[in-house]
Amino acid sequence: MTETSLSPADVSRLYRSLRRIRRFEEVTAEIYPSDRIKSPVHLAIGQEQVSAAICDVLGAGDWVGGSYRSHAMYLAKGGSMPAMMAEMFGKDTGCCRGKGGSMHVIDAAAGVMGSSAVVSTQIPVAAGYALAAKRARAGHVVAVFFGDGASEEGCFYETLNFAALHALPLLFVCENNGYAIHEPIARRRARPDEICSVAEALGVPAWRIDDGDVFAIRQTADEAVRRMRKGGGPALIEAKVYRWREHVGPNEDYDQGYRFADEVVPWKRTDQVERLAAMVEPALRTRIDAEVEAEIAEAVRFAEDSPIPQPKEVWSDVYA
Amino acid sequence: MTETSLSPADVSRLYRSLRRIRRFEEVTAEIYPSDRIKSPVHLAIGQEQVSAAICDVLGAGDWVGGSYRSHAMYLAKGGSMPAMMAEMFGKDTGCCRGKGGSMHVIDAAAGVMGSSAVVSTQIPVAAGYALAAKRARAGHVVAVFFGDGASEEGCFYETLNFAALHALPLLFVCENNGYAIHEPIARRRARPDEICSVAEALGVPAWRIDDGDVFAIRQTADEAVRRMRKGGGPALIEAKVYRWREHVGPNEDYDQGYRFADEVVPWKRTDQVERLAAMVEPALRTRIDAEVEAEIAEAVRFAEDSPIPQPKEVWSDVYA
Amino acid sequence: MSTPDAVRPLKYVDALREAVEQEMDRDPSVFVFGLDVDDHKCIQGSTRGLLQKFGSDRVFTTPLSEDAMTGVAIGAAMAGMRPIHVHIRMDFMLLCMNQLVNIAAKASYMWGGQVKVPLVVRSMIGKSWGQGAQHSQGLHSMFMHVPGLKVAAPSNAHDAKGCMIAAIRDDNPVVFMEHRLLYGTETDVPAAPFAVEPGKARLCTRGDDVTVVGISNMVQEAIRAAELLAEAGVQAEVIDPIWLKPLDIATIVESARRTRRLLVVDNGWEMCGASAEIVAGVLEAAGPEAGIRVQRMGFAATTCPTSPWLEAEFYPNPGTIAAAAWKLARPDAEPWVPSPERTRLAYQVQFKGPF
Amino acid sequence: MSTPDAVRPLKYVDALREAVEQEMDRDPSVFVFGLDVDDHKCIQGSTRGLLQKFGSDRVFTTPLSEDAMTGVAIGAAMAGMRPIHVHIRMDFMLLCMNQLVNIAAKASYMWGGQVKVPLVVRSMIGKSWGQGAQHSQGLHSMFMHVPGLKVAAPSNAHDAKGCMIAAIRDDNPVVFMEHRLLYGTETDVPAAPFAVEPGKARLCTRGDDVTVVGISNMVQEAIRAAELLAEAGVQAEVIDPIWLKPLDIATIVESARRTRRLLVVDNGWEMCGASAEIVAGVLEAAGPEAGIRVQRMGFAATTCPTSPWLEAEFYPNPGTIAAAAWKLARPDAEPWVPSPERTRLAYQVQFKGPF
Ligand SMILES: Cc1ncc(C[n+]2csc(CCOP(=O)(O)OP(=O)(O)O)c2C)c(N)n1
Ligand SMILES: Cc1ncc(C[n+]2csc(CCOP(=O)(O)OP(=O)(O)O)c2C)c(N)n1
Ligand SMILES: [Mg+2]
Ligand SMILES: [Mg+2]
Repeated sequence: MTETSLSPADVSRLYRSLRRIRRFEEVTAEIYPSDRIKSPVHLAIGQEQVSAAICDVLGAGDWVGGSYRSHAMYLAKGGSMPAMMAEMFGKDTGCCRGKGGSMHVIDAAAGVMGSSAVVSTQIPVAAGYALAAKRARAGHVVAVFFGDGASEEGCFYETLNFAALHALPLLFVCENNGYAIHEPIARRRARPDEICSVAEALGVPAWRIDDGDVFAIRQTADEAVRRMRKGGGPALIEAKVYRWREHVGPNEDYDQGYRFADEVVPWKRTDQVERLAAMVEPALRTRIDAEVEAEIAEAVRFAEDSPIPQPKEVWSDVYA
Repeated sequence: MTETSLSPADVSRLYRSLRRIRRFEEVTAEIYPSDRIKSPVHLAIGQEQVSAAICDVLGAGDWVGGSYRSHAMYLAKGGSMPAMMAEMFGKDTGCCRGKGGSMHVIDAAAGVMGSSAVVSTQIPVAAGYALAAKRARAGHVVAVFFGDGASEEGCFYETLNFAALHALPLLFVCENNGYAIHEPIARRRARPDEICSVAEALGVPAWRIDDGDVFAIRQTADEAVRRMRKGGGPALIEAKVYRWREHVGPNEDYDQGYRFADEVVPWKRTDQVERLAAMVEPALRTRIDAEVEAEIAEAVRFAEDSPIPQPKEVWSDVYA
Repeated sequence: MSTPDAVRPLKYVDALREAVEQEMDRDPSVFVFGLDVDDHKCIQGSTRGLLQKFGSDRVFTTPLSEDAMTGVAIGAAMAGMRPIHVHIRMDFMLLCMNQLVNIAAKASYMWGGQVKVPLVVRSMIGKSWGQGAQHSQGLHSMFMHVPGLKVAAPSNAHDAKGCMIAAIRDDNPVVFMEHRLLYGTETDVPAAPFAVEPGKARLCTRGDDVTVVGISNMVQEAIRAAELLAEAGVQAEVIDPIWLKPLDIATIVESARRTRRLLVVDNGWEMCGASAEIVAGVLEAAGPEAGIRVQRMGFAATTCPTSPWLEAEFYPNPGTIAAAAWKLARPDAEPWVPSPERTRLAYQVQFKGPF
Repeated sequence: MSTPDAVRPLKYVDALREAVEQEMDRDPSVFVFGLDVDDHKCIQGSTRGLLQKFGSDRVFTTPLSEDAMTGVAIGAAMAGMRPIHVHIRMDFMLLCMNQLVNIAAKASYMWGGQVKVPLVVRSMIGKSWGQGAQHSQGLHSMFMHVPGLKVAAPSNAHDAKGCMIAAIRDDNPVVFMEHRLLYGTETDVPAAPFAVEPGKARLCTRGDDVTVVGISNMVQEAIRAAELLAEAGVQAEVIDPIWLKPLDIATIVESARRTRRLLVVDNGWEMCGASAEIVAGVLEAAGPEAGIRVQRMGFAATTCPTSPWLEAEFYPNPGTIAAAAWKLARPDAEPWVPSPERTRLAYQVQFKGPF
């Protein structure tokens, strides 16, 4: 883990972001067995730092896109928490009005372009946003989040080449948690450690952060995004992380035999939520924690109290 | 150009292969304006050495696959010349019985797995043959030929990874002529010179031969294939070449503005057909040339004399 | 020990598994691959035990590369193997349309009969608990459209086993469509290997008032609808085509000629769907003199929503099927709708997500 | 200088080009990309001059990466641009089915109306001179099947321009299907921009004996068939749906009710095809009391062969269309087949490959 030169305000902002995501997902997992959320949930608990760090260097006018595992990205980029909770409850007030569920979150006003459940499909779509951003010449950038598994799909490579060719302001963010569902990367990739080399060979400068350090990720992203805003073209960040819960659903799954609990130990020891918590002045931390809890409780209340969609709404928005 | 340690017999065999392909395509181009060949022809004139060299190190039980531009591969691997000519004439005796034309040549008995006109589609299909070859444990290998353009399709990368992961006996052969139709590689690829690096990053050892030297290509293939037969896994050869004629059709097209005649000059100067002709003992050369002409004339005669398919044949072979 | 002709109740998922195991036993060229076929969840149990029994050369996962993996399957098939390529959702087959349509379907033909492609592509359709837009599509009509492909859509455990064995033995590419909600359903299934070949539709119920064709799990919902209709005095003849391509249209024509009413209930969209094909095929064959009134039902002409309240509007169900069949059979009577509690299917009550 | 309401004969290819040029003039967010749109052949001329006029930011080629490029088009569209993505063959769209069906078609719906995808996907169908298996497919029914997409299939220069302008202005993904053999055909086309919106089929000829629906270039072949039929005393009403999705079925129903015979001639396969949809849609709406006899024609249920002698069996042509229409209209008369020389189409005589 690196030292950080960030100001206390920066650190506490990052801490709030991490804590919000962690607690939102923990609460989601608690609610889950009640069956009020009839949606497959893919939790990012343990790997929140990637979204928190990357989105910390993005602003209004920048966009993010991702996969079915996008609660973290959505919240970090400023997506509405009540709207996402209501979406998971299938309510009319949900961010997709009950048509997307947990896997398809969007908040266009906040620059969340929408997440997609077919692995890696948002990678080229994000490149399309980046093309539009480049043409608009306002210095905006796009970040697209995807897993190690997504890096095996053809369109990932195709998009790297295109983004490099057109010097698009696109940050590829590979959240490498070492598994695609239950399959370890070594069963899927001949050179598991060479995702960055592939990107470089296709013309996209790439950096890997191995230890999940939120400051290192943020620092790397900050430099890449600054360069990008000036027309420097795409970059890729591969952040090694670890998924603490099962692939889909609210539980742990170390008893399932495909991985063992000792794998998570080093990651829990360096949990970035705890790490940053310890860096924040205690009174402030207490206040942030309380605010986060209140916000989540309010989001849950909003979701519960919201009306269900009218039957006729099945017919709306098929066409724009 | 390298010196060769090949025996005179080897050289004359390679010469015959080169000459056969060159003359077959020249004759095809001559026939073309007569409209007896109602099929788009993609000639390999100028780039025959890749097929000739690679197939020279392959044998019975090995397979090759390729694109719409596959006359060279087909002939070099021992595909029946009359059957291919008859196919271009749309006759019932054609290698596809008139259902494939020039773009879909096949000769299963000779190990030509069939060529496909959708760019890069045969790359993973060849990997399937290689998987079968690996399971059969008889030391057979598969070579798949494709262009620089094909290396931009997602399934190329996907196949590299899979072939490396399973150590498949698959030789990727990229015939890099610098153009996809009329688009130069620099308009399509951010790092035009890094096709080999991409392969390496995905786990496939790769070699580039820049000067079209048939011996260098053969030597590289020979080593790769020997290793492969012993379970050494896939390899990639990128051979730079130049297409002398237009993308599709029988003519030259240096007057079209997308490229200029001086580009071809160095390639014509090092024409491998001429080069090897000069290395073959004159009497033998005369004999080879005469045999080649006779074989081609016979193939044309066969094609012309063959019956046209019966109308009912439109219904055959939809299902096996 | 079961005797060769023993029959026992078996779940759909186990019938699939058993078929594959028996064929792998019989023929060493059969192998199974695809994302996650070898993990502990075993494609919801449908590949359970295969890795242990046959080893990782014949049962293995892949990178996330559906397009190339389909090409690999095709090549291996052309080279003499008999691959079973598995997709946990049919939606992901959209990534391999090029290989399936441009190569697999055409290989035998465009290469003049020199090769064949004995390939099975297994795919599962998801439903409910938030499967939504990209995890619930029944895309069979796209494959039915293409000459050179075959399509199986078994609706019960017996046919799941029999169709799977027929598909594996078939020398052509077969798109094999399963439905997640059928996995837990049981029927009697012979223990010995047997094939349910293409070309023969099944009459599930007999009736003279209306012909109802169901596709995939809609067969089960149509049978439930027929029960409700019977209580209301309408006798519905439910037909399960089992194989969608080749399609046994003759059996449907025969039934529809008799009932003079045809309702086709698909697990997919109507436009250019299997329901359009069946309606068109029947009326083309029977002509106007047969006087057949027709109706199609299928997914709402929308994307699939995730909210359960919206999803309820998206799918046909025994209630809406029964109501539509009633209207066809009794055009002049008052409309009739069975009570909502009666229309719930057993498997819908049992099932709980996520999956 | 042409006045705004000037009409002049224009080729289909030039009508396409003009529509795009006018829309690019009007709206700076429109751009054109795809393999080879900017080379000297300009997609057979249909993008000629655009690069010179609008520059390489708005007219550019791509790597051979149809899947990702479709994603790029979708993203750019969601971000507010109006891309026109060009494929020189419809067959290559099989590489982008995932993006088109799983994202483009569903974006507006699954993301709750927060985004829209104003995208045009141009694609050309090839025919003859050895195009064969992988360069000749009309895959429109696959796209018609999917809610959220629109499909245009203009059969003449006028509609090519009008549909293209409507498609570019549409806020939804439009699959735009062109036919290579139509490129050289001329009709009168207004010089000013105008839109041929979805939802209104065209009556090409009037007749009371039989309704013939043609799709894409089959409209032209059906019109030729109607001429031959007229000489034999049968009056055919040829209908061009122009837009296939949304489809104006009402106009076809109206005509078929009157003629009581419906022949649908598609430039694609029949099974689950546009012809199945039109037949099913008409008979569902009209009911058995309308007494309509129906027939579908389309590609032979095979892969497309390359040999001209086989290809002649693969496609409907004015002769086979006329013979089928005759049989529908005169079921009790002797079969009639126009003489082969009379059935050749003007464009088939002119055309010479390769292309
Ligand atoms: C194209 C496609 N293939 C398969 C799946 C099924 N699937 C869902 S998640 C997943 C694993 C993805 O792994 P990774 O990209 O590493 O993301 P992670 O879940 O680890 O965050 C798979 C195979 C899918 N959704 N889409
Ligand atoms: C998937 C696909 N996209 C586009 C085309 C149209 N096309 C035919 S050949 C070609 C260029 C291929 O270039 P390359 O791979 O370098 O092969 P070369 O022709 O130079 O031998 C293109 C784009 C196609 N046939 N298939
Ligand atoms: Mg992962
Ligand atoms: Mg090339």
